[in-house]
Amino acid sequence: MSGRSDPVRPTELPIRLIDEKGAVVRGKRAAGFEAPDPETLLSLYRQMVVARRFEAQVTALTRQGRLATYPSALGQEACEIAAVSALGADDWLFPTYRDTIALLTRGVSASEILSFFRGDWHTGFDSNAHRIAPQSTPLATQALHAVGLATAAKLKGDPTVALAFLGDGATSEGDAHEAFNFAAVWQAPVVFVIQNNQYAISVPIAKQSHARVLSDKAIGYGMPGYYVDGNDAAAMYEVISAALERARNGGGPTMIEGLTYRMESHTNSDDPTRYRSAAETELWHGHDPIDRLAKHLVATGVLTEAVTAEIGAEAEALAKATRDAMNEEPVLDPLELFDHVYATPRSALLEQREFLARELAES
Amino acid sequence: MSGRSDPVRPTELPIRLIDEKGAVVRGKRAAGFEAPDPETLLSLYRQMVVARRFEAQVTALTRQGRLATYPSALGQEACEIAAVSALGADDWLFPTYRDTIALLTRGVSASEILSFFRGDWHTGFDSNAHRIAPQSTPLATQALHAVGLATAAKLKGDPTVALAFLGDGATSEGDAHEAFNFAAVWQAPVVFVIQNNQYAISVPIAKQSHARVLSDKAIGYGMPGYYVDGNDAAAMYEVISAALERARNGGGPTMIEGLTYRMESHTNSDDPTRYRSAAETELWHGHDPIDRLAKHLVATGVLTEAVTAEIGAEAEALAKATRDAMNEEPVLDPLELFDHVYATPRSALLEQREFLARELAES
Amino acid sequence: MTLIEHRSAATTTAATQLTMAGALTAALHDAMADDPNVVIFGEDVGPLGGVFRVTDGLAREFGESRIWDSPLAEAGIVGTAIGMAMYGMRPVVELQFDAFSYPAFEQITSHLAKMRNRTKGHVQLPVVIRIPYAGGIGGVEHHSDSSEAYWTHTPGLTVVTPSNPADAYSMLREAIASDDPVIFLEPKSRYWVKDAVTLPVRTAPMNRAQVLREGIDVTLMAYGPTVKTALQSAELASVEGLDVEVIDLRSLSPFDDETVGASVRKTSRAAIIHEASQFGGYGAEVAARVTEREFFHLAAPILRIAGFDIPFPAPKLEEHHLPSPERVLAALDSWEW
Amino acid sequence: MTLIEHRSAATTTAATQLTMAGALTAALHDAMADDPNVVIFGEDVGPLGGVFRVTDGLAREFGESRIWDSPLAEAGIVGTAIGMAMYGMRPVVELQFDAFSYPAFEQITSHLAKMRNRTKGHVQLPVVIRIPYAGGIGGVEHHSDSSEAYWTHTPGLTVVTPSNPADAYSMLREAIASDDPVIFLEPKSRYWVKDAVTLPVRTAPMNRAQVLREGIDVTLMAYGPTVKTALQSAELASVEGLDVEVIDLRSLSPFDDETVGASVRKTSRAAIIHEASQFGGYGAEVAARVTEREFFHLAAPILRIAGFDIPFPAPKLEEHHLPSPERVLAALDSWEW
Ligand SMILES: Cc1ncc(C[n+]2csc(CCOP(=O)(O)OP(=O)(O)O)c2C)c(N)n1
Ligand SMILES: Cc1ncc(C[n+]2csc(CCOP(=O)(O)OP(=O)(O)O)c2C)c(N)n1
Ligand SMILES: [Mg+2]
Ligand SMILES: [Mg+2]
Repeated sequence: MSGRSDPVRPTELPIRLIDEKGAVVRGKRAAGFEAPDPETLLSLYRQMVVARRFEAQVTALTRQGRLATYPSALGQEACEIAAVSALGADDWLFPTYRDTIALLTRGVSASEILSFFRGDWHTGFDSNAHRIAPQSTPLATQALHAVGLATAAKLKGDPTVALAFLGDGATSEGDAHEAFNFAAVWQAPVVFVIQNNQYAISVPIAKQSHARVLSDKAIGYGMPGYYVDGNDAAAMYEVISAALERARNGGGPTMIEGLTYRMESHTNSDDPTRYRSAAETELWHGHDPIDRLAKHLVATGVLTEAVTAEIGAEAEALAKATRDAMNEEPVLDPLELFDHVYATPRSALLEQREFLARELAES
Repeated sequence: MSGRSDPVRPTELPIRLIDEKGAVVRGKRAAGFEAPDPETLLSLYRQMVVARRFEAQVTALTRQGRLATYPSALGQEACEIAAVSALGADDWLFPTYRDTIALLTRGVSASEILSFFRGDWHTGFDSNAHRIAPQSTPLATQALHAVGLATAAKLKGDPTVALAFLGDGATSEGDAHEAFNFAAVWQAPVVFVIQNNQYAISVPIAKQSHARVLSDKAIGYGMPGYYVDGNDAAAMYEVISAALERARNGGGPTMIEGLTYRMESHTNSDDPTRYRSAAETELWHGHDPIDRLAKHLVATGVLTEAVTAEIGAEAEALAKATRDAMNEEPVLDPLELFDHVYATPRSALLEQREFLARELAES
Repeated sequence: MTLIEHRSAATTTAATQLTMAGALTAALHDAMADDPNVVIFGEDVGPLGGVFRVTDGLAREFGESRIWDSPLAEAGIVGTAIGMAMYGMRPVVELQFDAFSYPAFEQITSHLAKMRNRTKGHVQLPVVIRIPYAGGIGGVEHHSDSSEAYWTHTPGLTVVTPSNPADAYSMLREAIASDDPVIFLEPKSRYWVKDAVTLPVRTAPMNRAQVLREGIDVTLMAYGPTVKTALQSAELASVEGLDVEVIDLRSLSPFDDETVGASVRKTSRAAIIHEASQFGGYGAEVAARVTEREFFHLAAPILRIAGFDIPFPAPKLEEHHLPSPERVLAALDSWEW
Repeated sequence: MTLIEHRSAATTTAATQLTMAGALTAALHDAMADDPNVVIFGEDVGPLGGVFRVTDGLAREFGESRIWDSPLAEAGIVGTAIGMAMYGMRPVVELQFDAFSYPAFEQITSHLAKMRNRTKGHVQLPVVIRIPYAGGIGGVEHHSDSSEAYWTHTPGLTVVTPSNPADAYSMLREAIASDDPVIFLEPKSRYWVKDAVTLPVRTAPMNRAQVLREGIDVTLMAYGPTVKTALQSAELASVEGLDVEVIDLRSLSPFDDETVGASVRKTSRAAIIHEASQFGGYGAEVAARVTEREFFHLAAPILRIAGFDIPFPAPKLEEHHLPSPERVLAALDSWEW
């Protein structure tokens, strides 16, 4: 608790590297960061566009009643894509139910992703293969898993870093606090990315926290804290990359808050008209993260019509693959319900399995 | 989350109003506070001496095996006594197992206090009569009760403030975080007094938090935070009084950290030689809060020999009352075990009560 | 269910079609209107009216000092409710889904349940914790748990669960009026089922079980979401010539030994249905205590028709986990008659 | 128990007098020595060696990268253990007292227990949670809870509890080696009882019950702290001419139906003793399932001799709450013979 130099504190205004008109930001507002190279920016853009198309498709399928539920990240693509783009192959991602496009971008197939939302099984992909933990529903709990995994990697001498997503609402949970604190005390290689989309279902951030900004919490854990424009993919990418680098080099955890906005309803069964105005949502349409990056890339000549068409084609192909995935009728074996409860077989559970097998055979 | 003026942040060094030589401190170190008047200082001193004598007596009784357990606050008297002295009659105190002398000073009798440690019943006093919650064993849980009670008082328009004690270790619990956050969001009239005695049983503060100081956490909740010399009763009294006043006037919660030291073992069954050096403890003997105040009061002519003798007599009288209380053989009725489980009687529980009554009658 | 309907509820004499959700809203409304110490808070209970809309309209009518959205933290919700109750309020808090009551487990078991006892009765905590529970609505993981056995094993708690709109209204009013902390379990799958109810309705006391269908061959016990299953099973059984008595337990803690005992002494056979996993589930207590008390009246062991001993399945597989009338019937048929 | 003794344990052939605490220390030591993935953390487990001294000396021998003091937060302890296990480690964590496991309830029930299932077996969590539990040591409130029924009702968890030093060693080694998460309940009141043990000892598999005393009249089941009570009861009963078979259940989840069933079919009468409150306690499952399976072998209802349905009493009154041999005997006498 003493003798060390003070960690970086969150800035007054959110760090921004590309403004809403697509212009590069320098000086105080950039807080010493510089926008990534055009190639990286284009890659971010491409993945954001593709992800948005995916979500539009999934949301449409949900409206048709073909998915049980789907929480969309529309408007939050900069946070989602910047984080997974910055992550290394050996790193681990700890996502929430909101962060489906992060999984997609990290390589999980549409069909594996939809398993959860379609209701086939809880987690439809192999966590170890993708180095992605199951999408967490119990809020903030996954942040602790990230700290534990990062600590294990550190103990084993591996350069692996864990990145945990959290919502603004989730920061109110005790588990978020314990995760931040354990990470700081253990100097775990973990990066917390708080997507402050300003709502926890219907509850606005003002009823969630009285802090100036959420990332000010970092101060109370003795860890670096960054307050970032969460609709600026360039800024999110740079700040997250630097944090991953620091973590990898033994510099411990970082808390990053991306200020963004949830454009859609919480899930398909939510009704946002009950708690926020159309005007507010309209306003945030004006801050769209994809539009901003497009302006920049068009102005700098990177995003040509050909490239735009190419990205559009990729997006459409994914949309089709997603529809196709929905048309697969996955064969679900009810008896598998008993297969993954314990590593060690239990006779009483086998009896229950046999019971169901008989019931299924008779019906 | 915006537009308001920044709450006070913890100072670099702990706020101090009377230094270890008994001299009054002014200027930056006093952070705008002024030592209380001589009468208040003498009253603080008197209560600290009496409390210490009480604990010496209780610790002796514990060593004789007459109490089940006793966690002593030796060395922490400035925090304990300043807090209860600052508290108004209508305010509420939420103490931990460590804060027995705070109860004593607020008027709970030795015999009511000892009930818990002697093992007669869990809480031996009437919480409502004293406006003191049961001494909390589950760490940090009581902080939430304090926030709830304070909020209820606010809703009813009463000027009641709740003061919750917390240990340094307890700040790591999720409940501490939730209490700080709820208090700030609801602007509850509550004062959190963290007694940073630098150990949670055997675990030093460096393994508990990576923050510069614990009170830096206040920043992340948007509430005023004060880092105070916890062995300076004058400073603790003034900072707490100001916080109570602010809370009473609608100014919301405050987090106050008193830096102090647990001179004794955690409880009688602990062995501190396993985790800290005699030299360290010796060093802190030199920072004794009572000695410091005595120096000041003697130098200012307030603490005469006559007054010292008077206080000594009061302390001895209490010690005797405490021994006498231990010699009372409280009559415990095992059947009372069933009487306070529910307000609404339950026949199955009455059956169990009758069962025990029969068993007792037969034996 | 609109607020106009709530308000007229107290004076209405004609029965209206009411969902369980609507009945709960009405109960909250009327309790708030009757007692200024009744306050409501939790996640999304304010302007949104709760994710199941049970607090719909109350924020508009009673304002922010009576009902408000709390920060997102369940231990915080229960912990602050405890503090409010210590100051004489009667908080009714909502924990959004069963599995999200677990972060509050310490506050509930170590404080809420024990406070009266710890303080020799000096401090009482009239807190109601509403928990939407159980499956049957295609919820993703962690949204379909049946957590009743955790609560019923905790002395100091009263645990009740209604199965129909009239009981929902009556039992919630009684829970709020009780000086004991009450875990009020609301079966999600029954929220939208309607019944003709005249408000304000008072049904049997909340600590009593209710015989819903008389019969002489078997006592079939159920609660919350499985009451409907029990009634359907009884219908099916009657085709087979089996005369099933159906009991809605309503109160899980305390257990109504009297009502159940009387039935079992008549039928000499009993079964209990619940969604929660069988091992250590509430049915274990029911089977154990009824057997203890009525052993020599029993012609066969008490059967438990319950969820399997597995985590609650994903939506597409939950039907295999949940006790169906067919499964109940097969169980009854498994006895030697 | 010093480290020298631990080290020699593996090669010793002569039995030494060992406490249960010492046996647990030896098990932790040997597991750490055998597998570098075994790490220990929790509150005060480092230099202090734990408040019950079960990790005594391990910090000195293995150093801070294998065993360390964590911040004071139980959800944090279990949550980070889960993350470590996801990365291939085998964390053994200590929650200091039973009631202080409750802050970790969500991590244990919603994640630890369910992870294998959620991920179709892709992610397994070989985590051991050691919890000192139950009463009998004059602990102040919140220090004497018996929380086993909360865990046994949670599918995905394995729950075991030793009653003697040899089992303590053997079962803890097995728990650490298991690929399933194990709740390892250590009966506080038995920590200091000695037995002659030759280390390393392997007793029966941890998922099996053990007949400690054969008898033909009654099957008396117990576990952890009440095993001694059961043996004493059997002694008392033998004076009355009653031949009691005593079974130490050892494994609470799974339940050893085979061993218990065989015994009950022989004796036709059974009873279960535990400290936890009776209502919804573990005994309910035992009574329910044994009755289900052996109803027609039973001459009388299965008895539960358990704690009352009250919060655990203060030290001076706990003797009235805890099942005594006399109370057990009176219960057996209550049967019509
Ligand atoms: C422990 C817990 N409590 C409550 C919920 C119910 N719930 C699901 S999402 C949500 C809001 C979360 O808000 P936030 O953390 O801001 O994330 P966002 O949905 O905005 O991405 C709530 C209350 C939950 N999933 N887990
Ligand atoms: C929830 C919970 N976990 C663990 C414990 C066991 N325990 C009792 S006191 C203590 C240390 C507390 O340290 P701190 O908060 O600094 O208070 P202090 O004892 O120093 O006054 C621990 C771990 C507990 N009482 N409650
Ligand atoms: Mg949000
Ligand atoms: Mg401390």
